[in-house]
Amino acid sequence: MADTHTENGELTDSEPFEDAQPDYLGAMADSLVLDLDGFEGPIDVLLMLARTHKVDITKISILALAEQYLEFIRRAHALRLEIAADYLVMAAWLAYLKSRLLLPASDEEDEPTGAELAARLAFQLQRLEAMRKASETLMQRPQLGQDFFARGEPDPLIVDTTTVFNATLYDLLTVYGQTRERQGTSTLQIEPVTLYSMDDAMERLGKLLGATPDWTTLAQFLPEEVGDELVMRSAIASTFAASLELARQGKLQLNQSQTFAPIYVRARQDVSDDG
Amino acid sequence: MDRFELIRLLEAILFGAREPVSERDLAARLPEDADIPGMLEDLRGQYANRGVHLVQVGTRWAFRTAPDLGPHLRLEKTVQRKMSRAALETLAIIAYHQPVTRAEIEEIRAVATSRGTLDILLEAGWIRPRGRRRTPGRPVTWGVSDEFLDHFGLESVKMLPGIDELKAAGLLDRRPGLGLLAAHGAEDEAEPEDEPYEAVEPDEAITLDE
Amino acid sequence: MDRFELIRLLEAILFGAREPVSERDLAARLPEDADIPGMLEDLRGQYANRGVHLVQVGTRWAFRTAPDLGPHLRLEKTVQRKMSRAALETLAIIAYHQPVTRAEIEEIRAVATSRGTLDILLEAGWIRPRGRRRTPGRPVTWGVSDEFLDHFGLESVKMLPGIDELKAAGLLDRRPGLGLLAAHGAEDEAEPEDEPYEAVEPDEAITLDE
Repeated sequence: MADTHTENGELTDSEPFEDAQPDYLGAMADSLVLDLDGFEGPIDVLLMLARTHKVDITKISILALAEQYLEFIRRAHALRLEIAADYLVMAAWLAYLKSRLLLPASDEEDEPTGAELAARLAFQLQRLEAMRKASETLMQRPQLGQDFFARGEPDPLIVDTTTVFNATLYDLLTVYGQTRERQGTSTLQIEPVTLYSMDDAMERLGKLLGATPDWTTLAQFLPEEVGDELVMRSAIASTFAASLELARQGKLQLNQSQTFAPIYVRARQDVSDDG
Repeated sequence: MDRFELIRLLEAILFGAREPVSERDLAARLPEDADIPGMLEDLRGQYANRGVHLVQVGTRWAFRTAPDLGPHLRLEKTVQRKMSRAALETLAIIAYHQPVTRAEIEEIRAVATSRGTLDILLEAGWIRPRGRRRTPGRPVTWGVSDEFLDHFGLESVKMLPGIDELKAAGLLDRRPGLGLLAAHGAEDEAEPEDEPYEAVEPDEAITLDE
Repeated sequence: MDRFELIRLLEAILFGAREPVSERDLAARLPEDADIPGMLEDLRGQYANRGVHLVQVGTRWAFRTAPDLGPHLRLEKTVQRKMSRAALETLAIIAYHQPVTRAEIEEIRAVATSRGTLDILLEAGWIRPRGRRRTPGRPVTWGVSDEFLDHFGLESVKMLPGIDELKAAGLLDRRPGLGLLAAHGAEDEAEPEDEPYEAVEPDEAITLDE
């Protein structure tokens, strides 16, 4: 190890682990690969590598970290393990970062420098690490219901509630009116229907038709004894409907010269007789 | 743990326990040689003039609010509540038909009256039992109370408008549907302006010759 | 009632309640001119070295057993659901960075937050929506609740362990990280319903209960 690393922990050898005996990093990388399911994405892996690498994350060498991550991805690749896309995105980004760190900074100032990118990554890692530590510290605190307790048997505070109903006279009267109306309809007697029915019309039309071989207006077939206008209208309607039904059955023929003209009716004759 | 610490522990246990704790249970949680009765007495003394007292409940111990503070711990609250339609209906029937029995109310409403409905009206103080009907079972009859008259601003139930007045005031709506048959037969309800046939049929289209 | 009696009353109200009581609720039960903050401080002082402490939880107050007695109490413990590491990390981020949006949490964790994570924290009653950020999509911002403070025995978020050091180190600054997840984040803020990341990070599978 010592010969592949400088004092500040950066890798100097381009192929540090490939053929050397497995060192702890190599072994770790393998176990990382196998346990990848246990990680929450590439940052988590980076954080893990950083922790193993140096205790103080604020002094971590980003370049060394990038190397290790890339090495880890290479190994996983060599083992033909499937690696999720975001791990590969991170690898690409780190490869880019590495090149920016190693190459002299260009003068085009539009893009962040390698050092700036490295600082961003360092910040991200430090911030996440800080939050992890914070969550651990939080959980180590005494907790309610575990280490300290609320009153076990509370004395309830008594609230005397006075209920005021807000109904108005209007509500009362409307409701009463509706109740009475409902009551009214519930005792309604439905009278037998006195309208002229379709059956009546069919019977009457059928009976009279035999006696009328010639065209006769439909009105002639209406019953005469009807006085009530409503019943009369129903007779018109049902007689007309009956004539249609009998025509459909082939028992009579209908003729109307134009809309609203009188309708003529006669018993069915042979087609040859009359077109 | 010294005596002071042990009393603190006792205090915490009694505070956090879900029910009064017996001296035996306390002994199980404290060192064997702890003078539990003596410490309980000390603790009781420390709370004697506070808002909370340490009291003995049978053979158990518990913290309880000081009895003299009871009245101050109550809070008066007024809640506005809307009366259900069922309750309003029942109330109206009682007002118009009093004295009326529950069975009669049900007959008018054509719905069984749940026990809660009369309870709510009683709770509101708007109805009162009037007496008993001299029929089998001697059912209680109900009437409205003075609070009812007060609340609705009525001098007496005789001031309640009758059905005809309600109708004139537009409080009774006409029933839709059943138009033809109801109007056709109902001679008693003379409504000349109504045209009962409108809905039957657009029968102009079938005009037979006339 | 003199001050002594009023403090007794405060004591009774707070001692008898399981949940922390707000100063407003206390005011509703005490005379209008009562110096509640001053009396609460007095009462806190009176209990400072006892087995039960008066503690402030955000804007509320409650009696709780002294934390140092925890190991000796052997009271019935509340069964607590173990939270995943992801949930605890998210909780810490919300506590230290609040108000914080979901996208910002994701930015800090550099992973998409699965739907269940915030749900679990909400169900525990530890987080609450604080408002909306005035950025496109008006994402909800999250913060911790009084229950969180109560649960961890914190008077306010200012008392979170190490928060001053973290602030001084700039680690609580709202600063973008690598932005590798930025594309997700932006999309995410618009929609509360769908969960576009399900496939990316099945972090239910990684729950590391210890």
